[in-house]
Amino acid sequence: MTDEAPAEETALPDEKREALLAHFSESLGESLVESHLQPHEDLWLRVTAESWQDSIRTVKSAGFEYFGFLSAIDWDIAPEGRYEDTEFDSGLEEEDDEPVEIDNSTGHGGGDSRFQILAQLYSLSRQVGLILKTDVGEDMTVETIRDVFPGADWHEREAHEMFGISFRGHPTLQPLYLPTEFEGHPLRKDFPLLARQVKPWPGVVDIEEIPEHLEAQLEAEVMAAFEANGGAS
Amino acid sequence: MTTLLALPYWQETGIKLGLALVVIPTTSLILVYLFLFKMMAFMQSRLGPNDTGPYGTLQLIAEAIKFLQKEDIHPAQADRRVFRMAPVVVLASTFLLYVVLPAGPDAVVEDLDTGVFYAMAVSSLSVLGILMAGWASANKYALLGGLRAAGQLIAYELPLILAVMGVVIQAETLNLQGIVEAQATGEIFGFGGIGNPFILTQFLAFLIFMIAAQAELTQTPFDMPVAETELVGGFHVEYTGFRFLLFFMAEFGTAFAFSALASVMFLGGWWIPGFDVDDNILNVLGPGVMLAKILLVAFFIFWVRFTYPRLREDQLQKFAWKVLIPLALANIVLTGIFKVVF
Amino acid sequence: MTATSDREQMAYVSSQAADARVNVELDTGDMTLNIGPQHPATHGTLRLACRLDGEQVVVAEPIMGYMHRGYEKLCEVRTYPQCTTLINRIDWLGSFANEVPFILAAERLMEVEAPPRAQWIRTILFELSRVANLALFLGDMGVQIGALTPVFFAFRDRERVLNQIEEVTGGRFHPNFDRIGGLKDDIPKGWVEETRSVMVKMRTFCDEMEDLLVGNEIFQARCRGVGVIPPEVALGYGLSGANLRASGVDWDLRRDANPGLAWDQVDWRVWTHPDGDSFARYWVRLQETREATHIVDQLLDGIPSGPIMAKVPRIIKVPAGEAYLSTENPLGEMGYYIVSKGDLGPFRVKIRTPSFNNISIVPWVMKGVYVPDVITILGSLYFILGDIDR
Amino acid sequence: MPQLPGLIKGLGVTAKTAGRTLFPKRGWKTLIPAPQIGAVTVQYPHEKEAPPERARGVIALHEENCTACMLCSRSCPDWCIYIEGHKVKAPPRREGGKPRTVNMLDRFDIDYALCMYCGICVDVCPFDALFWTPEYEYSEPRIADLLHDKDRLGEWMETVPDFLDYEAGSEQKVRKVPR
Repeated sequence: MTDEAPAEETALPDEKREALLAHFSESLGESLVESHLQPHEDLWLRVTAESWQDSIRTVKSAGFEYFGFLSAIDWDIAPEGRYEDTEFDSGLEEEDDEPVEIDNSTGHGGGDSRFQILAQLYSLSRQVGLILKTDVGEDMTVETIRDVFPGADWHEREAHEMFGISFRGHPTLQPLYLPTEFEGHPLRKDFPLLARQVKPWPGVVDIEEIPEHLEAQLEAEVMAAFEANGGAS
Repeated sequence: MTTLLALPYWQETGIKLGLALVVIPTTSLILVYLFLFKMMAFMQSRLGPNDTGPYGTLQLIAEAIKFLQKEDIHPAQADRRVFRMAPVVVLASTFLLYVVLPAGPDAVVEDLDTGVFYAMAVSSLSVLGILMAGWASANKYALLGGLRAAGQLIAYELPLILAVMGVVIQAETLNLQGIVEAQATGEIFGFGGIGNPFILTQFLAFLIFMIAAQAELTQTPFDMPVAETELVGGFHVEYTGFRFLLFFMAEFGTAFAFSALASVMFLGGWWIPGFDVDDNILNVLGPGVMLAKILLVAFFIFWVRFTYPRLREDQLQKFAWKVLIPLALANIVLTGIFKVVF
Repeated sequence: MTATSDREQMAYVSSQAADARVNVELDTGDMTLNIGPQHPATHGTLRLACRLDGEQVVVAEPIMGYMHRGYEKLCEVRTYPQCTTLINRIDWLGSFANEVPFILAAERLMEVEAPPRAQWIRTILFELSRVANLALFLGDMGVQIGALTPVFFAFRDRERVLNQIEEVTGGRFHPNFDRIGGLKDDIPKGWVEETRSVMVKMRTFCDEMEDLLVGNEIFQARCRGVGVIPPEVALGYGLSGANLRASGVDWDLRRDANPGLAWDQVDWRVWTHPDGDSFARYWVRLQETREATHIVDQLLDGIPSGPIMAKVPRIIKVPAGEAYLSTENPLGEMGYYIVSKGDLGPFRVKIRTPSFNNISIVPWVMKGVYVPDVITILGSLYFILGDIDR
Repeated sequence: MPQLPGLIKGLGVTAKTAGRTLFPKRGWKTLIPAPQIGAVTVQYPHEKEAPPERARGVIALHEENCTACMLCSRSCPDWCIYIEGHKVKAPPRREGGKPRTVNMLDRFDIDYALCMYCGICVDVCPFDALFWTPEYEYSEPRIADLLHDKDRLGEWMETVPDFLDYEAGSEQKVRKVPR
């Protein structure tokens, strides 16, 4: 099963999603910037920020009327890394002294801005999911899709407090989770995670080496004891 | 009626008072232990309290001591005087109920001629206390609970009284001893061996009485005034310590009293088939018989309590006004017709 | 009063202060009732700020965040195997089911597939956690509307299922048993037989619930027609799981988007109910619990033999890419959107939890209901705080 | 309006459960009430529940096997394992060999106040030095006492149960607990 089945599956063209992609490149027209199709898995569409609400409407009218979620991604590289030893980060076994390459890729469907909004929708009749993305420009504002999918209300509030993205037309963008006096946007990559900063990583400790000037002496002591015991340790 | 012991008035009163102070806490203790602790636990595959005393019998005493140790807290916004008075009013209504409950031909605190009327009247006093508690607590949950209680208790007072009317018509007396006597001397189609417990002729009235009593006692399915999962305790949400204990005692004391009323009016009271109605031995055996009957009735009350979900306030009112009261009225009419015919 | 902000917040505070004086000056306007954060009906720390007109709700606004643990941020600083420890604690009643979509999404990015035996055992444990989770709901719904006994039955019988889960995974609540590429361990000897007998008991439990609650006229009077959610509204709010199916939408990810688990190997059906009210939600969950026991029974018969772990490197690095994968968890659709940059840990994880969407419908559905119905609806929507707040 | 059947069925269920709890025995013994047997609850201080062998109660350390490789400490999601060690010279394995350099464990602490009982440390240990035991009675009034050092962790080794056999069809090998 592990050997043949996947090969067969990938060989099959994903007609359902390809037809969808063709349909949307037509109906979305110029709003569609880029798309990505992972056969038998998912379909990504990236639309322009200006047409965000209209694109969602178009997609909804094409049968995608089940709202999954709405969220955002910060594509920045976290300045603190993963708060751990860099040696461990790059793997324990490997010995590569090359500087860590900074990966500026922005995922499926690409993207030009630091922040991206994404929404996931289902079409129940086709049994297909779809992920729509859009770049968030410098003004950090996109249109709300609350009027199209009422369920997006809370998701937008969450994205607002976590990333600082504003949604034009959303009446109550008050925090959903965080206390009133909270400052900053926790899911941004430059927001420090205090829990990992107040304490050193226990894994960074190394085993204490034998001091060089004692090495020969200790070695001799051990060998003497070994021989005294008749070779049985 | 002859008195059992010829004592001066003050001595008799003293004995009765002392008896009442012992009996009422004991009765609620018995009910709580048997039903709330043990029966409920068994119905839920548990053991219930079993560490304090043999089989956990002393658990309630431990709880009472715990309640007495607690700090007496008033909410800051509370109307203090009313807040303090409320549990006493509720408990007073329970105490007053016990006055007329007969346990033998002479074993009764006060044998009032209008015993049934009196019992119904004082039992509705408790709503006043509950309303006071709900209002004075300055808590929205308590207020809602108190208002619910007021609406509910008044609505169910009617079917309760109307159900009792059937019994009164049949027994031709308002005196509770008289009702027992009427059942003892009654006959079923000429057979007088077991007397005529009114549950047979007044079964409908018995059902209505039990349902209304369930509502009067604010037991599930009619426990909206306390409703733990909605109002987190309703009118007594702000009470702690011994004030809460008073509410608690009143709740179960009243349950005991209503079970006693039901057994007096429908199950033949303290009378044992084969004895004369004023046989002196019944003063000794009567309380035992009464207790057995009370526990049987209480068993049903609590069985229902542990099984059913609760109704909604509007459904409860609808049920009272549209179902119970017409039924009770029909029962009175029927009883009247039969009384005239036979 | 820490969860909301700004001017509305202040208006809210002052209105509350006015309400507190209710017995000082008689005010006949609306009253604000805070249900929670400490309240028996909120399963933790959800808070509902209800404006009441008498006992009727004018507006109900859920306020949460009392349990926000920031798992999306925490996952970013952890490796993939470490993430499952956190993910266990999202929906703590059906923990194993939480791990599965995350692991499957990571496997999809790595293009690894677990061997069939692992997939079967995963499915069995998945359905067992569904039974354990929904059993508690079936009893708890009774408590919400005043019946004391059902919840004790639920705890009693759920314990048996949890014991079975613990016997395999070692954890009653937080199994942490799923690994990328398979499972941590195989099932111990004799477990299959025991599980079968537990499933029989769970079916008895379902029958008991049917007699105690579903057939009970008081229960029906309390639940029928209360909190009706029409299908199009349910879809717009992204409701999932039994809440969606109770509105008559025939959608189950186990059948419609099976990510490779063994559900397509057994014979079962998706239960729907046309009414969309609280009773329908209860009824659908009851049927689903029973169906899950049948699924487990069938799966136990046909566990394939073989390894339980595919070949994966010891240090797991997930290739760059994005994947969204969701499964039909006890509460509804739980999905993980994983963005990987080829690191040891995920770059970003978006956790799509069912309860978050399910509860977002509360302001809509609670307009004009009575206070007791608030509790019924909350109970029947069935949320878990960890699942809302994450 | 309530009708009888559903309500009465419900009463039947609770009554049946009460009967089963109170009279769990069969045959003529049915008449002897034995709620201790019928109830499903475990009366904790008097009787103890036996968790399954795989239960994750507390972690035991087999110190001889530990090489202070730091793997567990580094893979802990909570950063709650603290290891310190130093290198020492050990005699050669066989005659004529050279002395080896081995790691000596100085400190091995697990802070159970932080531990999330995920079991990753036990999983990653390549030398069979960490084991789960189902023991659960080690609560402390002081939170600092929940930090178990290597002696305390070593004491748990006695309680480690043997690994269970696998169900038919498994290809896993049953591991052995070093004693």
